[in-house]
Formats: sequence, C-alpha cells, structure tokens
Amino acid sequence: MRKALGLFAFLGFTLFLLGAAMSLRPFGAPPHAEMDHYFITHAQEQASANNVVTSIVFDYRGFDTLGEATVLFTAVAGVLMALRRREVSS
Amino acid sequence: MNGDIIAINFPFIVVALLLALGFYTIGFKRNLIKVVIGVEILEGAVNLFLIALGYVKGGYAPIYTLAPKKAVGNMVLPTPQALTLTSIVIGVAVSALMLAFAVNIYRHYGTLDVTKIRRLRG
Amino acid sequence: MTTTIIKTTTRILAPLILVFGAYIILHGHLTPGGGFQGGAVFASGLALLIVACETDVVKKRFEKVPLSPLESIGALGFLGMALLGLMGYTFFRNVIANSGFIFGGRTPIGINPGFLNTGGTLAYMNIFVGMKVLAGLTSIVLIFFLLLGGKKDEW
Amino acid sequence: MMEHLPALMIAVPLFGAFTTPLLKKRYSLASMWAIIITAATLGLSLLLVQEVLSKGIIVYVFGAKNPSLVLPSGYRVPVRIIFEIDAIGAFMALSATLMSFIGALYSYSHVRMESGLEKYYALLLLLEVGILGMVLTGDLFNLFVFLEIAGIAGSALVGFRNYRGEASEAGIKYLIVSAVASLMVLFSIGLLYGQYGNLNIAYLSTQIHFDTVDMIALGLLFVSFAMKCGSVPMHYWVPDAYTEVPAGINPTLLVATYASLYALFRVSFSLFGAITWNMARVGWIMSILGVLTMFIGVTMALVQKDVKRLMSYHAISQTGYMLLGVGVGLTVLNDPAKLSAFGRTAMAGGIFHIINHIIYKSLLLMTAGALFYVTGTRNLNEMGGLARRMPYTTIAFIVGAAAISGIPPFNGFASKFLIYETSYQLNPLLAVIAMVTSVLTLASFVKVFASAFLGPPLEKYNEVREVPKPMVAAMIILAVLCILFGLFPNVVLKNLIYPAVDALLKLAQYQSWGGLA
Repeated sequence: MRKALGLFAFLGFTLFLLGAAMSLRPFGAPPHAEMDHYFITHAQEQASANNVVTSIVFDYRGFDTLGEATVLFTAVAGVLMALRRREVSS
Repeated sequence: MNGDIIAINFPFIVVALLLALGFYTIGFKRNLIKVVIGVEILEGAVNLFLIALGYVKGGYAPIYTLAPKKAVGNMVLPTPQALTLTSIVIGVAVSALMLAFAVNIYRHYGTLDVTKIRRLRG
Repeated sequence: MTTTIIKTTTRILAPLILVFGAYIILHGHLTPGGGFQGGAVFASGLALLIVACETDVVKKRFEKVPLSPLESIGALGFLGMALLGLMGYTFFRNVIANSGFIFGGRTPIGINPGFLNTGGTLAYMNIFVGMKVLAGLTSIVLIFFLLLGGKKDEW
Repeated sequence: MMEHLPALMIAVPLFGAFTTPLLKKRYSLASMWAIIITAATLGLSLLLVQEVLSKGIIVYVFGAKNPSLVLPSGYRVPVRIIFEIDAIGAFMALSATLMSFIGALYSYSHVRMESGLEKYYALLLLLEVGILGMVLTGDLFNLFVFLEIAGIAGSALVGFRNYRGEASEAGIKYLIVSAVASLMVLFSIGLLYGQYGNLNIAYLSTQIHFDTVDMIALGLLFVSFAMKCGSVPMHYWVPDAYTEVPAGINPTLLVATYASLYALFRVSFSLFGAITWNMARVGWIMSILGVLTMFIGVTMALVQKDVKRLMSYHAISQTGYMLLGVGVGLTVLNDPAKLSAFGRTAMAGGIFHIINHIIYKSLLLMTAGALFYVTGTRNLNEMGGLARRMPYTTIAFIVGAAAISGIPPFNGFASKFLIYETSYQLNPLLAVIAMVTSVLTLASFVKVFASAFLGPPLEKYNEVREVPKPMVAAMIILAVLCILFGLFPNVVLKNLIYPAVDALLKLAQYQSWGGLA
C-alpha cells in the first residue's frame, strides 16, 4: 500500500518534471544573456585571462569558488573525522 | 508543434528523466550504496541541466587562446560552465562524506540494508 | 591489485599524469582547465601510485607527506589572495592583473596564442587551489585505501 | 575598514577554520583558538548589526572597484556576487555568531575526552561560515554554495561520535536530506537562470513575471527549504540529528536549521515578493504547515524516553510557531489594513520566536548534554534525584523548560503571546491549536523534570558532581538571556525584531540594493 502510494507520487513528480522541461525556453537560444555578454567582452581586459570560464570562476564569481574550496575542505575534514581511529579515553 | 518542442528541448527532457531516475533510486532502493548512487544521478542531472542552459546554437568554447576566427562574438554562455564546475566539486565532496558514513555504518551493523539499520525510528 | 603489469604501467604513466596535472594548473587562465581540474588530475596520478603498491609501501611513502598542512596552506593562500583586494579595493579584487607584477602582464584583446605571464591573481589562485585540491583528494583516497585495503582486523 | 565588514564576517571564521587543523597535537589550544575566533566574529556581527540599524541596507560587491558599485558602467544588470545585508540578515548573523561562541565555550569541557578535536572545531567554524554566508548573501547561487557548506559541516558533526552506529546513521540521513534539498535548490536556480540570465535575488525579483517555469521554481524552492528547516512531512531527520550531535554543536545546528527558514522567508518575501496573486495562498500553506508541524512534533515528543530526543521533537514543534507567525503575516501581505492591524505583529512574533527558541532550546539541549556528561545515559528512566548534585544545571533546566512552555516572565511567553493574539484574528482555530501545543509542551517538560532531577537520589550517582565551569558558564549566559528577553521584550522587539520585519516587508528597498540603483 505504502509502496503503491509512493510509486503514484513518483509518477506524478515525473510528469511534473517533464512538464517543466517542455515549458522551458527552446534549447540553444537563451533569451537574456547580458551578464554573460559582459563576461565575454570584458574578461580579457579586466581579469587579463584568455579563459573566460576561469576568469568567472576566480574573479567575477571568485567568492563562490572560495565557498567551493571550503566545501571540499569541509568534506575532507569530515571524512578524516568520520574514519578516525577509535581512541576514546574515558 | 508538440513534437517539435520535444525534438528541440530533448536535453531538458533527458534531464527530467534523469532526475526522476535519481529520485526513484533514492526512494525505492534499500542498499545504502545505491542510495548514494541515486544522489549522484541527481547531481549529474542538475549539472547536465546547467550546461544545457548555457548552450548557444553553433557557439564556441569561451576561450580566446588560439580560437578560430568565427568564435569571436559567437561563444556559448560561460556562467553556467563556472556554476557547473562549482557544483561538480560540491558533488564530489558530498559523495565522499556519504561513502565515509556508509563505511562506518557497515563496520557497525554489518549490513547496508536501510530497513535493517533503522534503529533510530520513533 | 599489485601485479607486475600494473606496477610497470604505473611507473610509465604516473609521471606523465603528474606533469599533465601541473600543466593544467599552471595554464588554467589560458586553456581549458584550472586549479580544480588540474588538482584532480594530479590527485588521480597520486591515487594510481597509491593503489598500485602494497599497504606497507604506501604507508611508508606517504607517512612523511604533510597532506593536511598542505591543504590548509592552499586554502589559506587562496584566502590570502582574496584578502589582497582589501588594499584599497574590495575582497576578491584582481589587484595583480595588468600591474606588471609576476603574472601581471597585459593580455591582448581578441584571439591570441596565449601568454603565461597574464591573469593576475587568477594564476596564483589556480596554484593554491590546485595544491589544496590535490592534497584533499589524495588524503581522501589514502584514508579509504588504508582503511579498506588494509588488514581486516584493524577495524 | 568598516566598509569591509561583510567580507570580514566570512573571512575571519574561515581563517580560523583553515588554521585549526594545523593545531593537531594540542587539543586545548584548538578549542581556545575556536573560542577566540568565535568571540571575534561575535564582535564583528555586533558591529554589523549596529551599522545596519543605523544606515539601512549594506551592500558589498565582491571584486568591484569599490564595495557599492553594484552595476558595471553601461550595463543594467549586476554581474558580480553581491552581499546584501538588511536587518533580518544581520539579526540571523547575530544569532549565529552568538550561538557558535556559546557552543565553542561549552565544547571546551564537553568533548575534551574525545579524539579528532581539531577537526571538530574546524567543522564548528565552517558550520558558522555556512550560516553566515547564507544569511548575508544576495546571490542565489552563493546561497546554494553556503547551504552546502552548512549541510556538509553539520552532517559531519552529527557523525562525530563515530564509535556509535546511530551517529553515522543520523549523519548520513541528514546528509542525504540536505544533498537532495540543495540539489533541488540548484535545479530551481538553473530554471531561474535560464529564464532571466541572472543570479542576483534583488534583480531577479524585479524581472519575475511568474509563468509556469517560475511557478515550478517557487514550488521546488519552497519544498526544499521547508525540508531543510524540519517542517512536517520531512521532519524525520531532525530528531536523529539533534540527538546524536554533541551538545556543544546543538546551538549552531539549530541556527543552521533556521537559516533555511530564513531562506524560505527570503524566497517568499523578496524573490517572489513582487507577484501579487500567490502570496496569500503561500501564506496559508505556510500557516497550515506550521500548525501541523507544531502539533505532530509535540505529540511525538510525549512518548519519548530519551531526553535529547524528546527535546528534539519539541524543536520540530517550535519551528511550527515560527512558520505560523510569519505565514499569518504572508497571508495578509497584500492587504495593508490587515497587515498593519495584525500581520506585522504576527511576523514579529514569528521572528522573535526564532531567537527565543534558539536560546532556550540550546539551553535545554545543553542541560541534556550535561546530564549525559555526568551519567553517561540519556534514558530518563535511569536518571533521578540529580537536582541536589547539580544545582546550576537544575536552575538552567527550570528556566529553559519554563521558557519553552510559555510561562510569563520568560522569553518564550513574549513571542508565543504575539503569535496567539495575531493568529486568532486570522482564524481562531490556529490559535487554539497553538495553545494546546503549549500546554502539552509544559506537560512533557514536567515529566522530564520529575524523572531526571526529582525523586530519591540514586545509589549509582553518588559520585556525580556539577559539570565543569565552561559548561556552567555557557548555560548561565543563555539562562540570563532567557530571563532578560522575557523581562524586557519591548526593547528587543523595538531594536531588533521590528526592523527585521520591516526589512522583509520593504521590497522596493531590497530590490534597489538600498537605493544604490
């Protein structure tokens, strides 16, 4: 019973997602791209880098990348902590 | 018209199907490793979605080093690529931690079946 | 997993992978790639070195490698490069670009063959992030390997 | 240096987190370092609150020539990451830094005997960074990144006691919930980016014209953030996570939960605030969700034997009050007469309840941690007669229990009263359920008090003494705050809460980055 209900909800959700995909703007033709246009035209002069993606990653949206590096740092600390030896001195 | 939109928006439909697959795996699989794989499928679907958003028909990679002449003024959107890069790294971090927990759970209970390890119910 | 075939292949491939990783990190502001991707490539080379050896050899080899401090230093260096912008501008301002300092050369506008001496803080950040990522991923692989590839009774 | 305050709010705890693992061999040094860093961040956030209250919205553009250069010359869209701090963001930042400081202080003694402490303190600071980034940012993708930091750091800390199977289980549960929720957030960010080509919340809110895709994005954002703040259909992770996490992390983890609640408010009031049709409906959904959450939470709590688990179910139930208060405000958002009659007060009640709940629930969970510290068990049936042995803990528990049950001189009463009064005007049934919940809460805490602290002294606890001083200090600070907030609610309301409510309501000011564009 519970599984059937779950399957029903799941099918509904799938249809919902498909509906979202259908109603999205056509693929390959982004309607608004002022921000990206700015990056493409100004990256070489402002960040002095040929690679526009890198100039976004480290300059225009560099703060996100700090967060991203922090996520990795957090995960490494978490993994090392979760798998540390048991040495509880009580 | 309807057939048209399916053909044009095919990448987005693939994303929707992948998302559904990921949710199915998380919701209906009993093995913890499979649940982790489900989260990874979701991750891949969202990354694919972001990259697909940035595509411009006939566009070139947004890199000026030794690019072909036609590339100037005809590049795909760079922001989704940067976002995807961030989200991939985050996905790696999440899956590493999930697997570490899975190892701990296996060490403790000797099983990865979620129905058997749920002692915290109530 | 430690047959002669794997060991020989590793001996040939690992240096190439490491060099390729370093190349991707250093040329992050010119060609596809960057600190994260290069760091991941570098870490995969180290992972190859880890899985191709016996546990004891790995333990001895990586005992002296300060992975955790290296990661901290990478992260702190990244933060420090971002903090440089506080000298007169804002956090994450690319102060080195076009300043004439190392990596501070001027990029010609438009299509060009790419010059290494450009990018400003981008190049430094790539290096720091690459360091951090390779240390972090390697320590994850290492701890999983030592835990699961080791003797069973260690659990 | 004042104009760089928003950047320093992130940079200082981040610096602390990156340096803490270097102190590997000296655990007490790591904990001292964490206390110093959290105290410094607390000072910075006090400065920030003062700045925001005196000058209005603070905007900080990362990487621009100067911090207030929102739009690049010649363009009408923001391109860089922008921190946009209004009164409610500053209020949440203050709660986060205060609670991290208290938690670090408490942890100094509480987890001293465990291993891996340098990682523990690094993760505590990272959790704080995650919350601060979430509440200060004005950029959707940035919100996602910090949501992930908070989620990963939080779940790693939930699994801190890796020698207990339950801890890893709770950790992976929390991690899967937060990973799925934040992936859905990322998906809806992608939808919005695909529609409008930008990621700035203020800019997006001026552009949104609410077609099918936007509706889907709103639905996904609402569901994901509701999931992460422990509202009812997806509350299963809350009791596990709060029970298994060390008591010193509980305050920060509570704030992390409410940072998701803040994001929910931000989405409803700012991102989608400009559309007129849906908000009353969303408000009703939020209020009903709130009532359900509070009732189901409290009924589940009544049957618990594990003291921390009981309190965690009460945490779910109290989240319902916040949802109810703000939901009532959202229902009447487009009706100025009703908004000034009771909507604004209801929102004040809901937001005031956030800080009140954080304070007294942290206090209660810390007393539970203290009981665990001395007895080694969390089962209520095995405790008894501890009142005489642990006088400070007992006092702290009484204050916290009185506050959570809404007894007059304590802070819980102040906010709950506002919520009863205003939700009655929307629909009397809501207020009745809220009051019944409060009575049940009181009953449940009387039970805890009787079985843990009263009764004949048990033989096996003859050696038990009061917990170490740092733990006592942390509990006393919170108990004093409970009483102060209860005695002078009007001071807090006037200086902190109403500015926060107005910040949510004044959409035009948020949309124009405080008048910069």
